[in-house]
Amino acid sequence: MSTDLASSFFDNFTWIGKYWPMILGGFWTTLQLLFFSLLLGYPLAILVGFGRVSKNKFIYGLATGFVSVIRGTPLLVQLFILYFGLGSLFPAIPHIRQSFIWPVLKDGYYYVILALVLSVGGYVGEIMRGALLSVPRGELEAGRAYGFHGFSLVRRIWLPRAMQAMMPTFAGETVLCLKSTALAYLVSVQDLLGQINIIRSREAITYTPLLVVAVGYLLATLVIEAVFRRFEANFAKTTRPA
Amino acid sequence: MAETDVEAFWDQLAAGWGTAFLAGLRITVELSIGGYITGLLIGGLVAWAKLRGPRWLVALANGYSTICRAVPEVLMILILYYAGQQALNGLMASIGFGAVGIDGFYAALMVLGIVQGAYASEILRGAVLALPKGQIEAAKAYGMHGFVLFRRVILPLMVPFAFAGLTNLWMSILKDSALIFVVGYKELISTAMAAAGSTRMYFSFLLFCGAIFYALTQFSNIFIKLIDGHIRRWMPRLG
Amino acid sequence: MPEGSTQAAEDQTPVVQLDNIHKSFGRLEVLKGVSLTAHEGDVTALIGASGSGKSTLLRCTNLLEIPNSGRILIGNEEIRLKPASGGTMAVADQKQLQRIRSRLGMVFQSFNLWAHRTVLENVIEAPVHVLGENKAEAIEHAGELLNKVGLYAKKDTYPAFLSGGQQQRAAIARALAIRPKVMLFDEPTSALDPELVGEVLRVIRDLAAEGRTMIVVTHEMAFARDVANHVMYLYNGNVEEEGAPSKVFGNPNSERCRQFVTPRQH
Amino acid sequence: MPEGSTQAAEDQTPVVQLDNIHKSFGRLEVLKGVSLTAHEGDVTALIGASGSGKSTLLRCTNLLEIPNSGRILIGNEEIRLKPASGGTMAVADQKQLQRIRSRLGMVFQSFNLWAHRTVLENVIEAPVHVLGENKAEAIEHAGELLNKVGLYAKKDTYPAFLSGGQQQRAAIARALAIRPKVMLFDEPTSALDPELVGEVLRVIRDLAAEGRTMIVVTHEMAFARDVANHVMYLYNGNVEEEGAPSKVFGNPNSERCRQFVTPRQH
Amino acid sequence: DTVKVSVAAEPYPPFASLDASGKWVGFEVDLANAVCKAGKLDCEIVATAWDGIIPALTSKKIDVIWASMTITPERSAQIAFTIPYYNTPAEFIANKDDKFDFAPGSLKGKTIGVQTSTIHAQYVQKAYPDADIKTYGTQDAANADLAAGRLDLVLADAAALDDFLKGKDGTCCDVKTFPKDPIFDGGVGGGLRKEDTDLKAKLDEGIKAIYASGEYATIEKKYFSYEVGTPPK
Ligand SMILES: Nc1ncnc2c1ncn2[C@@H]1O[C@H](COP(=O)(O)OP(=O)(O)OP(=O)(O)O)[C@@H](O)[C@H]1O
Ligand SMILES: Nc1ncnc2c1ncn2[C@@H]1O[C@H](COP(=O)(O)OP(=O)(O)OP(=O)(O)O)[C@@H](O)[C@H]1O
Ligand SMILES: [Mg+2]
Ligand SMILES: [Mg+2]
Repeated sequence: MSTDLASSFFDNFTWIGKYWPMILGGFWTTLQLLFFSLLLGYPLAILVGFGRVSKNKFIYGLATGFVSVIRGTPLLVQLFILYFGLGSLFPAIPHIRQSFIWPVLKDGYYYVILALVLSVGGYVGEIMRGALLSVPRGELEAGRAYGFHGFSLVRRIWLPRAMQAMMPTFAGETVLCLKSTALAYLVSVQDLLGQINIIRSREAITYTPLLVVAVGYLLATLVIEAVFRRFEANFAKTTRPA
Repeated sequence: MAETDVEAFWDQLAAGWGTAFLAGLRITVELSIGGYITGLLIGGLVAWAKLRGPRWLVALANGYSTICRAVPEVLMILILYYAGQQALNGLMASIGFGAVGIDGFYAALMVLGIVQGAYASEILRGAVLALPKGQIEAAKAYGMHGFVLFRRVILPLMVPFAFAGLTNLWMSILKDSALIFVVGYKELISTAMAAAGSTRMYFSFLLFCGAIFYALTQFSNIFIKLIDGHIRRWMPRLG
Repeated sequence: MPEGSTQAAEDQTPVVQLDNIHKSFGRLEVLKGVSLTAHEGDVTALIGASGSGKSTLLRCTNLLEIPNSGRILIGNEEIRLKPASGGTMAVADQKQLQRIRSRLGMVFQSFNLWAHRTVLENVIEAPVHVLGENKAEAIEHAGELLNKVGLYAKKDTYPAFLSGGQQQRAAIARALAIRPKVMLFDEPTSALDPELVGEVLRVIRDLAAEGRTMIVVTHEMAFARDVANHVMYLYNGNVEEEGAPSKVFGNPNSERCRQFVTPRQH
Repeated sequence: MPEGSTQAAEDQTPVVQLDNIHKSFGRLEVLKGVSLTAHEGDVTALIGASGSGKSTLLRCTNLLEIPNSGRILIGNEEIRLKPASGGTMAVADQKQLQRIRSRLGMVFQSFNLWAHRTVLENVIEAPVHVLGENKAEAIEHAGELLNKVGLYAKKDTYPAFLSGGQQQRAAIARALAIRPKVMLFDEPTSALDPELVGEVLRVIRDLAAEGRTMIVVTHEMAFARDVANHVMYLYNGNVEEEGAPSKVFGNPNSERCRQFVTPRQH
Repeated sequence: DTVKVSVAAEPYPPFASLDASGKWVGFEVDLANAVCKAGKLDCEIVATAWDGIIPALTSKKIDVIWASMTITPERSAQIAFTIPYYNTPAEFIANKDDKFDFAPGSLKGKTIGVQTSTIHAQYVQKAYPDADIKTYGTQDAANADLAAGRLDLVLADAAALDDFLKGKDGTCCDVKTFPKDPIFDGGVGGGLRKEDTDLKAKLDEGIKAIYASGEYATIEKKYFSYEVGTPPK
């Protein structure tokens, strides 16, 4: 019985020989999506976080509305609205198909990145808010008392201090983003999971292709965690163990 | 034309898709709550293991959260539900009993709980690391320890640090509950996709689905705001 | 101490001038119209019971608390305030405030060192990033200051690893690093042993000699008597007694003040 | 103060006994073999320069810092320690430690009030949740203590909204609330004005009269001289001088100690 | 006992889709019922997510996959298939004004849309490696992108394109003829566990029977205006 299970579980791995270029291509796409989403998403998150603690009513309202929509609706719905909704408005613009931005506007790839950037902005932005509020008031006051204000207060004291507090959640949010890239196949961008799903249904095998996905994601996760561990260790040296 | 679209959409809802959405809503909510609570319990234990456990347990806990965060949920549910079922079938057959079914709902709940637990453990661990050390020392100095120390001092102090991360988790489990589709249950998103596919009214049904989720999270937000205000009552407002 | 200096200085423009400051927290009225004038080189001691509003007054001076009413002048310049909702006020010109603040050194009662920076980094932070000083020079200056407060050996330590007195000394070095025109001290010696108290008071006296103006909240009556040339006794949000130390300590009008400043046998 | 009490008490078993305590942080050796014995009703003052290890010694007493070597006895009971990795030690019996700790009241140098509880809640926390006292009684007792330190009016305030002195008084009330056998004070009067210093010292003296044992880190030489019956001068991780106040202040063997305790003219 | 015949839970009209009351309807559903009746099988129609459909089969949660699964050599290595129960031609559709050269290796730079994991996707990748191939999760998404001008061509099942071309969005486009390839001859069959040879025999019987009785033609007419099945030899 156990051999039976094992054999059906590890259907077989022979398909890898045939498909490895597809798999690597998909993985590369996944990594690209992740990279650009983070590159633009984290800065957006910082802005959103500060917007959420802003005393300016307009900025606060804007940030709050943004966070509430992004966190309040499924990423899938957001992606569809961007791609099929927003995206289908463009072809109506005259001459746009001949213009140089058409390749960008018609490519699902950029819509996935846009959706993920907004998503990271919303979710991490809200964590940012909590971290900003947890910075001891006295240290901010000391900053103000010495003439830090506005951007300099943020850059030198408030932000680095808040970043420390949210350090341990970064890795998790980044991995969440990694897994969210898997929605890309819906708008015809073939990421790792997309390619694997093609293989799975073409070969009628279930588990081993998914194991390959798991290994791919695991490798990426290990790298992500290792990177953030280093940041965290840097942070740990400023505090005493309890 | 837009009018007829809207009318057609309402006709579809009235024709039965409305009921389907209600059923989907119920599954989404039940599964999310169940998975979230399971996740918090697992996350709490694992966070504790990471912070206080012996070295081997720390390694184990780290391995758990790395793997469970990295592996796609769909693989876990396939393994737990189908491969697990297969193993169980074999086992029952070998000891001479008939097949026993694994319930898809609880399998999905477990998978969500296990994945959420991995994220929650990191959030909770981070919150503990950010605690003001002096106040914990004070509690220890007065003889507090173990659960009392945790409940009376550590927990209330760490909640402000963990809160945003934990509400994020709640928001995402509401949507991740779509996972249960693989084992034959239709929650909100898969109901919307089914309705969209069957009626070809993609946009209307997806927007409708988005609206329901939005209502759901706004409803959650009422509670989140209340709790947030309560846990921040002892912090002076930023000047 | 030259007690006459207060007289002599009357003619010059005051460096710090607080005029009829009122401040409430919710329904609790903490300051009920306090005025204070300090000229160049003046050392003003604020004394009074716990909770009498000393820290609040000091914090109003650099607008960490915004008074409900009253005027604040630093140098010759009035900090522009504008009315805000609910009977409060708000800063009208942030630029002006920053410029003024960057020359007011403050030592907090609870130190408030930046936990994410080492002692040295705490000290050079404002000079380099607010005043735009050259980093190498700032480090050199910081080294001198840390030597002065006896903390050079701990310069690469994070605040969480310092003893109470060490934190306080780091906070003092940080305040001195911006070469402030006016120093605001909130109990600068509370965590220090007598030897260090002596050190710090000597620093303060040197600063006074250099013409720096200082406002010091203190519980050290000996300090108030010996170093300050002006003493204010706050009681319940009002100035109950003020004047030269000889008067406040030797011959106060207020019975309450007399009781407060009379040395007690422990 | 009955200086002879130290002598008389020699026959009884000591309440606190620290034996050859060593403590290092990394490569920094902070305590280099310190011993301390206190009998019932003894008030021991720890004095010494900033960074000399006073707080660390106090924190070793209730095992907030675990010494690298040495023995700690409270009452007649030795706190069981076991060797741990890297030449350090670990607590062997957590139960025992909790039991002992719950009768050691500690006032921290930085107060460490629980930020999420009001003043009153801070005070009743340990009695109710560690000692299992009845809540109503605990509240009554807390009320008395808060009256004693003059903080009853602030009983429903959260710590972040208190002045420095108010926080310190709340911390003292919290320590007293567990009716401790031994009180450990880390600079209990640093943030207080002279009037309150007097109050607090009176409280400490009353406690001593009730037979409570106290160890007090202090910078107030007057206090050490008048209230303590035993003074220890720490220098660089060693006990440089100890004995009755009359000896340490009047006729110390160590030149360094003499310099430290000699009142300076500010 | 009852045979669990599973369609894919993702709707694929007109083959299988969910009606508002939650019932599965469509060509394949009608066909399954007819085949079971003819094969004297007591069947129950269930739906399983495509992601889990093969594991569901191997773990015995279902007995037959009846989900427009094309018979291919690769799949036949894993599971057994009934004889084909339908086989629709593949068609390219594109903008009415556009003209194409469909010789193998051509279509360079053209953007072609296909549905993920179909025989069509496989074909374009092999036949037109220089084309820009986009794969979509659903056929509707590919069609929508053709209408929106993001695609030059769509290759799919004629049956699945029919609805689109008749609808208002499909007015832009028409069918382009291209040389037929034997790869499309496999047809669609029911998937089974390899050991269930009895069941396979009964289902094959049933399929043959409804072709013979004319019932197949009746059902076909209900959904299509042309033939989708070739009677078995
Ligand atoms: N957790 C720690 N890690 C590293 N070094 C520490 C730690 N705690 C204290 N120290 C160092 O140990 C020395 C003694 O500290 P301690 O707090 O005992 O001094 P203290 O005598 O109480 O001084 P003060 O009067 O300034 O409070 C100091 O040099 C301090 O920097
Ligand atoms: N942010 C605040 N919100 C509410 N009340 C406050 C706040 N800050 C201070 N208070 C109250 O204002 C009063 C004056 O506080 P302040 O800190 O000025 O006293 P202080 O004279 O410095 O006392 P101490 O000598 O104890 O430091 C106190 O009763 C305090 O509780
Ligand atoms: Mg104060
Ligand atoms: Mg100390």
